[in-house]
Amino acid sequence: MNIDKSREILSGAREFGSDLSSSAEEKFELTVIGVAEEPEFDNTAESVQVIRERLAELDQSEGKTYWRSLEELSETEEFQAYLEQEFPRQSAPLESGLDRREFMKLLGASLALGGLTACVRPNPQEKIVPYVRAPEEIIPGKPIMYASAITQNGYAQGVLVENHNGRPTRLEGNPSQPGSMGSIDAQTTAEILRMYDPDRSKEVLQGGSSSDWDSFSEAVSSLDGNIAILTGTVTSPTLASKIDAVLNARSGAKWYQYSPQNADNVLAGSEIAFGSWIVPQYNFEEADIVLSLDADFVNSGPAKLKYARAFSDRRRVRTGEDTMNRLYMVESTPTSTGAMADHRLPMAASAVEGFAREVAAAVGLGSTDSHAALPDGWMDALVDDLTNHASVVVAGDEQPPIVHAIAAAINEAIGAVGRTVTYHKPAMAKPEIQSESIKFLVDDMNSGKIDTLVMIDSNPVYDAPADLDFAAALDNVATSIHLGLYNDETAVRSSWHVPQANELESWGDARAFDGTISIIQPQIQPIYGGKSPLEVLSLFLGTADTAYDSIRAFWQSAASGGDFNLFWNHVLYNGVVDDTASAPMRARAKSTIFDEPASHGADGIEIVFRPDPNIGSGKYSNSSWLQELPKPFTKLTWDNAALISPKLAEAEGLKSKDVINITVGDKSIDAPVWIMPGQAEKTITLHTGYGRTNAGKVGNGIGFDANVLRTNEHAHFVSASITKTRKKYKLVSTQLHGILESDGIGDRHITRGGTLADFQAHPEHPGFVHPVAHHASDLYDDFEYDGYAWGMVVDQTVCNGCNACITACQSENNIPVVGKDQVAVGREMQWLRVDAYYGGSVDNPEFFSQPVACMHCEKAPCEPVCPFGATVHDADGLNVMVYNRCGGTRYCSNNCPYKVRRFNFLQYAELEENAMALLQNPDVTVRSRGVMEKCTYCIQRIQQAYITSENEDRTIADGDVVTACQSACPTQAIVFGDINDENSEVAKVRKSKLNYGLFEELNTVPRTTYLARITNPHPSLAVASSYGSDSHGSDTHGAEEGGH
Amino acid sequence: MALSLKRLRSLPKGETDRVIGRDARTNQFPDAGAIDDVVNAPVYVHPLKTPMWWIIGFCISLFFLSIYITSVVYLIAKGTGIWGNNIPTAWAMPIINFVWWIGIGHAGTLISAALLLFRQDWRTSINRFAEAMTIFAVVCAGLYPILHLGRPWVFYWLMPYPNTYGLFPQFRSPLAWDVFAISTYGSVSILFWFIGLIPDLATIRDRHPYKFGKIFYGTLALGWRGSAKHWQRYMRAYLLLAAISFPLVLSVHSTISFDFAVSNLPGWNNTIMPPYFVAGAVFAGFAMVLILAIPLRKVYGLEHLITMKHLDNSAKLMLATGLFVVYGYGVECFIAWYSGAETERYMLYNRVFGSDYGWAFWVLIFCNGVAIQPLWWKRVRYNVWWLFGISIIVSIGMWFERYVIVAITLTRDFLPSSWGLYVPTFWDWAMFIGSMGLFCTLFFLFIRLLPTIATSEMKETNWHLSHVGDPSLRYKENEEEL
Amino acid sequence: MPQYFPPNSNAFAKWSIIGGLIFFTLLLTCLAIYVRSYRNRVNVPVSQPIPFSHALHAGELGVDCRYCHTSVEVAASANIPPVETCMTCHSQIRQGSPRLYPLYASWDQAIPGVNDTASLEAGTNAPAPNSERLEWNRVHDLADFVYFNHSAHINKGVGCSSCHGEVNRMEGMWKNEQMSMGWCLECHKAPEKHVRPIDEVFNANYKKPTNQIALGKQLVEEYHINTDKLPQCSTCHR
Amino acid sequence: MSTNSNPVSNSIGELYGIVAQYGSPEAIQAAARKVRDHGYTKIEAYTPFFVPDLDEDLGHKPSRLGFVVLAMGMCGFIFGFGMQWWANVEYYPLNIGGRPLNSWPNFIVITFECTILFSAFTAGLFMLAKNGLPEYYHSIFNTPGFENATRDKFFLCVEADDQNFDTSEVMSVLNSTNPETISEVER
Repeated sequence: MNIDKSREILSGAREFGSDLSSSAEEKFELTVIGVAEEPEFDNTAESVQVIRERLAELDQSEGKTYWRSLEELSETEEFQAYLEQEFPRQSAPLESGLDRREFMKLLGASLALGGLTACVRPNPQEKIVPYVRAPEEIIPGKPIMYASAITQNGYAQGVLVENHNGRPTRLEGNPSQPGSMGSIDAQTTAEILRMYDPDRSKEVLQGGSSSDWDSFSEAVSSLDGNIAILTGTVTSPTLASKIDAVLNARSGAKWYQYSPQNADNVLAGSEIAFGSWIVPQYNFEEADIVLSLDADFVNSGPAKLKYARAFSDRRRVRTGEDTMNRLYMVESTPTSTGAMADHRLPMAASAVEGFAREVAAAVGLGSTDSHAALPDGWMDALVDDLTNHASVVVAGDEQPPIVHAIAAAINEAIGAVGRTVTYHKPAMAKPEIQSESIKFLVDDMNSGKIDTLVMIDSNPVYDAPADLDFAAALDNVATSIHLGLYNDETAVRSSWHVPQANELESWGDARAFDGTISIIQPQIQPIYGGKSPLEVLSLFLGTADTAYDSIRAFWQSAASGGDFNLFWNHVLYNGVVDDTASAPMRARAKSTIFDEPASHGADGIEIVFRPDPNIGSGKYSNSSWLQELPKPFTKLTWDNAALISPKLAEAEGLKSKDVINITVGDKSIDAPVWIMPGQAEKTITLHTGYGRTNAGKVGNGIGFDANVLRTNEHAHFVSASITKTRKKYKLVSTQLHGILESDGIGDRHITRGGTLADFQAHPEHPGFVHPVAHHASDLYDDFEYDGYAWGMVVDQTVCNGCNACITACQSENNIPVVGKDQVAVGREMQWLRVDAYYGGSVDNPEFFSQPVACMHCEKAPCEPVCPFGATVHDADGLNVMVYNRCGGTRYCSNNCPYKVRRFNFLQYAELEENAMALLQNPDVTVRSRGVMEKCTYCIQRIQQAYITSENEDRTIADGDVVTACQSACPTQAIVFGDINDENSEVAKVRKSKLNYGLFEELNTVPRTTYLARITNPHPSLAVASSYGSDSHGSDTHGAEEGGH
Repeated sequence: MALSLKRLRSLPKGETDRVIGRDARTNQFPDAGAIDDVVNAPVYVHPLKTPMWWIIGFCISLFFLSIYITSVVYLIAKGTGIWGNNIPTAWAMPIINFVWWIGIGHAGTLISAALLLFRQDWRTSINRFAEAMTIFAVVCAGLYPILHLGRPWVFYWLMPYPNTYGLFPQFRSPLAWDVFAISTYGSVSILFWFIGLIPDLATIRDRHPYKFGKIFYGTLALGWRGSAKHWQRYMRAYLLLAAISFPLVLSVHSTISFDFAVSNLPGWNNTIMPPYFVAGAVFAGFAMVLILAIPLRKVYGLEHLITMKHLDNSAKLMLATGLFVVYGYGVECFIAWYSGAETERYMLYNRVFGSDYGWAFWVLIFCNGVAIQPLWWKRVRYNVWWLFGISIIVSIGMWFERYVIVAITLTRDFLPSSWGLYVPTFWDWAMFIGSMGLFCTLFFLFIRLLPTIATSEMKETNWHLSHVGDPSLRYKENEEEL
Repeated sequence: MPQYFPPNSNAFAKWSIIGGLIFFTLLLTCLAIYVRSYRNRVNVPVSQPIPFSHALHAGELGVDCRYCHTSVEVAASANIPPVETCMTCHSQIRQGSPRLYPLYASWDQAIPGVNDTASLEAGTNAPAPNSERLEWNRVHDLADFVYFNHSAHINKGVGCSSCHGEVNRMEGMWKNEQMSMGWCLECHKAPEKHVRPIDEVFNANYKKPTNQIALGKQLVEEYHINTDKLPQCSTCHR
Repeated sequence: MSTNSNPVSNSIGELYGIVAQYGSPEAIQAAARKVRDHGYTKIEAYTPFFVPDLDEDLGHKPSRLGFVVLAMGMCGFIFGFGMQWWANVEYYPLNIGGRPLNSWPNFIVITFECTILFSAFTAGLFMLAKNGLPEYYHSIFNTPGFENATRDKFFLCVEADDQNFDTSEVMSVLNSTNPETISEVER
């Protein structure tokens, strides 16, 4: 049966005056889509057919309204025009006229205004449809978690999929998978949205006109001539073997790989250093000192979650005894890693090589004539650290091969190899320099050597280097076949397009960065009829194997003996194949590294290309969650911008939102600028992934396409020239003020921090934590919380502002997306935000990332002012928001010092029964317009744990309740639990002397507290950087604190 | 016999006096009936003979009223998002207008209640339409908090009644206080007004030239026959109502000010708020009284009932309360500095010199502080054009005061990361203009259908005057009492 | 001066005032009653595709609630049984009864003489297997924002009949209680008035003992019912 | 002014009373005193506006409205505070922002407003009730020229059901008060 909350969710907030009495059936049928799909996949093809029809119907029936709502998200012409206006907000928000639903809403509302609503609107009759045969593992209303994996640029990130009656709703990290460690990044979380995205291509296209799978397989079987296969980075053993099979079967077939985010430099670097293709893995848990050469290792690359965790584990300071590692960072543009650095130096990307050579020289390798402008004593301190501690040097993927080679040499010289860095065989099925591979491919295409090109899960027309002009080359290919989730730039230029099955819909396997293999198991039948790469390739072998057949076949042969089913179930259960991680290799760096001619950084203006921190290099362009996610530090949404340094802005007379023209060679683009504190002086950062033309309704036409300037040999940075234009462009940022030194901010002690030395000097009363002596005095007796008392602590030292928590929260709590125009007027809905503050000089500031959600104040200012009593405290001390009681006076938001409350100014939540509705978490109410909402500490999880414990007649154990943000956090900066339980992690952390409450002087007694940010500068460089503390005598305050 | 309005207006002033037999020197009417004739003349006019100026004015009001209705419908269809409100500026123009309207209301009750208690006989000429103004202003104001709700259709949850949820309103909230304060204020004002009307309605009943008029007004008059016993109870009740309304009117705007004073926001959390708001309300109220009285006495030829003396007194009150308001600004600044709290100080800095909204502060300083200074001079107080102009400026100024207090304070409070901007939208303005339409519509109906001056009280006063002698003496006393 | 109104106008006025007041109060009362009971479908039987009788199954035959509503002890919802469950008996008993056609129509197997092709040709208006889904009409439909959990009640001594009434006597099925928030709170504020021994939970005939309050208090202790949390908003709303 | 010594007594129906009309408050006050001195108790005056002390001249007792209003005001006070206290402390105690259940300072405003509401409506409605309003038909309206009672004339009525009522007596007494007119008014 399916009295599944989801149907009620689908039915939207009926009580909230919107008319949804219609189509109870459809609601139910949708749930059946969820229900009929069991992960076991014994479904008859017929039932799958039903699903397709249903979705097709839905698409026609509900499509219109759905697009309308998307129209509001995407930048349509009217929206562009609307942006040009001087005061956009002077005009009413973009909305179409009243449609039926709204009219009914209006009707209902006006009747309700007459106080009659209860009498005139009858309850709609809901249907209950039982299973014919109930699958025994499904207990209605109880989710099942399945282990699987999602690949990012080919590398697996282990996930656990929350599955409600066969309807996947959320992704979480898989603790037993090294690429995840139980954490998950924003992109992988958003994969679930990508799966349900109604923009995905739904049918096979031949030359743009609709066709079907059968005629496609026909066409394939009749193909002859040279076949070329283009894929992204492939780590999947099964796919690789399948491709090999095709290569063997078809003479003259070739396999090319290209992914805009690749390991070319690492491989080429190892070529120089070791003469062979091997890749380094870093053991940050061992490293006391880390030197990063423009490497954003905590927030980019396949190992980011592992590295972020390991690196942060060495920075958790609770007491004066604790120690921490030290990070030296030279980087061209601020990154999450740079934000954590103890010593950070903005430096042009091209200058890093020179710097690396200097360091090498300092540790006795080669010699250099270059002298980067460093602060006094910087190099000495660095070398002192590198040589006297367990250290490691990390080179960034965007840095040229030679830098990687030099880093390898230094690591060897300082004895890091084997301790803090090990070398391994690449996890890629076929390691190669992809920039060459794509070049060969284009040459072959142009020279007519290729008759059939199969492009799997790649979009070269958009992301291949501009100078290769892939689009033109594609015309020289007789038959081009594109397999992809979207009908994208490449698809529309191909003679065949086949909709691809999402990784949540199909079988597969993939390796993590360290080689560990995960099996990808589907959660639901392909809802838009997608096909997996394995199925498509099978056609070329003349078989009609399903992906499931191929995978099982491969593993049956691969699995070493034993009972295969046992092995198989074990693997599916764990999500990883044991002992598949690659073993360390012995490698000696060549002495010839430093014979390479040194290249010197040009001192003109330099462009740095980086994948967008949220939407990557285009994979997630159509993800409204990630588009609306404020980018780290800039807090920009729905756009990319040219990040420039304050100095450059002054020199060129530029202000944020001015549009500049950037010229590289004969190519040039217009881009709005955003002034970025800490940006290297003459470096301009351009993020790729924008300026899409065929991404989908959400992603089309947002931002500018930086790929235009990107050539094959200068894929990562290139010198350029800029000219200021008269134009202005409306960039939307969710945070307008963040410079701690500016007017009226300095003495608010919002974010607090100091050096490890400061802390160790006053381990009991660190002055920077409690700059203002705060005497709580109260007229009334306080409430006692003798049961559970939920609380949260956020460790600002290890929070790197990666945003994983925000998307996790969005996914867990059904948080709607509002679109650029609404964000522009300050109506973003994310319950959790990561505030960014800059301390010190704007040219090289100290970065603070402060996640802020509802503080669940014990003396919440929001509660006494609500006339409806819609926000109250419960017995656990939670600040509860009762949506259905809320009338929307918004007084609570006014009175909240933290401004963490979010209001549904319009009908943001999707109430139509389209595919997106399947995404909703059935355990969380969908909020309608006119209702205030906010972080609830994931109360649905607390209640679930509470009921379970009560049914088992026990108490909730520490760790039973994990909030969405906490589970996602790669660095475990968020600790949550029962603060009344002496032994709980959170209670222990709260005892730390670094613990402080935001605006605690207002006597709000917040349940969410922060650990002051601790940095660990080298003693000789320690310019005491302590924020929050008063200019003088912070210790005396500490003493005062001790006094009472 | 009723004089037709046309005839009255056609006559030169001295002549009017002669016709209605008013003694220009003592300012008395030997013939009490003449007061009826003058005041009630417009009411006696046959519907089909309604003067053109009224019809035109009424239609214009209706037009703006339709704008109001349109914006309300659109609001309910779309949601509060059609306004410029956002986070952090969750309250903005609707609340500003609400406070503005409710403030305007206060002069009416104050005139009718307080001045009655202080035995200010001159009030009798203006209290009737001042009370009407109060009621209509309260209507305009009262609608705002309801429409301002995210879900207006659940406003009735704010009433304490036994419901299926087993819930009561949350009585700690100033907004819950507002519900009680405003509903009490509205209903008591209407009651007070109606009680005052009864004898005059009886007068109209007895003199109305047409049958339907006699029935209509007769019904409203409840069969009043002016018996001495009735008069005795009536006057006692009237006095009690006045005595009750006086603290009420003070409490209402104090309660409104609690919406801000009780919160914890820098710039809102001030103890000065209640007195400062009440003074502001009376200030704005008397401005509105003048805005209405000056044209009214002209078109209805009531110069000899609403004399320059009345305008003069109103102007003096306006000046006094205006100065109090300015003092309020001073105290706010002082407290902000004296508190020593970064947030408080920055709030003030942002209000006064803020790059985004600093100008608004100076606008209000000019309107409420500078523009009223000419009122020190008698010549200005005795010049209707000056008074009218200054009153308009003051009304604008008081609107800006609320704009600064509500919207601008919210744009920058505690947490810099959440600081924002606020820009009103088309619909914000439409609803504001529209609410004025509502007010005017009601007021036009009032001056057409009901006596704009309390005639029975007027007669009584007049009779008193004839005993006390030269009225100008009494006015002298008044001034001292003021 | 003539009278404007006839002598009886006084009485008319007086009575129209009194009558008006009476009428208004009556109107409100009726409205309240209508909204809270009838529109709320209290005691209004809901029609079903199959005239299933709890009186027969739960009453006469004495089938345990949990035989069909299997998840009631472990999950939030007390599930509606799958067709399979019905077919365990009805593949033999009452086989082919036209009142059970919707059941056979939804069943995924052909049953000779009931819903197989043979019987179709035979002209009996029997439905084909898988021809249509079995759609029950929902009887207890709480608001979407209310998260009621059966297991939490069952395991703490709240009996089925406390909310659903004497189901074993119901021919049809209907809402036995108002199931409004106020109604829920009656028990959530004072559970001792309603809790019963756990082994009586599924006993539809259970009658409260005379010492209910005393017993209740003792059971509340025994079952560790957290009376602090019970009346909290977060208990039912998320 | 003209005094009509022999009034029009063409009254057919039952007599309600004899009504004299005066032109000024002073006149009617004097008349009222005189009539009362003659021992008439059922006398009533009708005036276009409130004439102070006239009620004493007629021997009316002072109104006790004030006490009633005070009493009801207290009821309002108790109701207002009681409601809030009961709802917050007894009926459904909830933890609102850590404030105590009986946070009486927050209850003051509503208590005050309730007090005002109760007393104000008592004052208004109780007055109307005691005056027996609405009363659309009243014999006094039969008085000739009574429409001026709401304009500028003052009427004094000696009612027929006064125990020592005698038409000629009353006539003479009234005549001696120089009324403008005298008329017998029927029921």
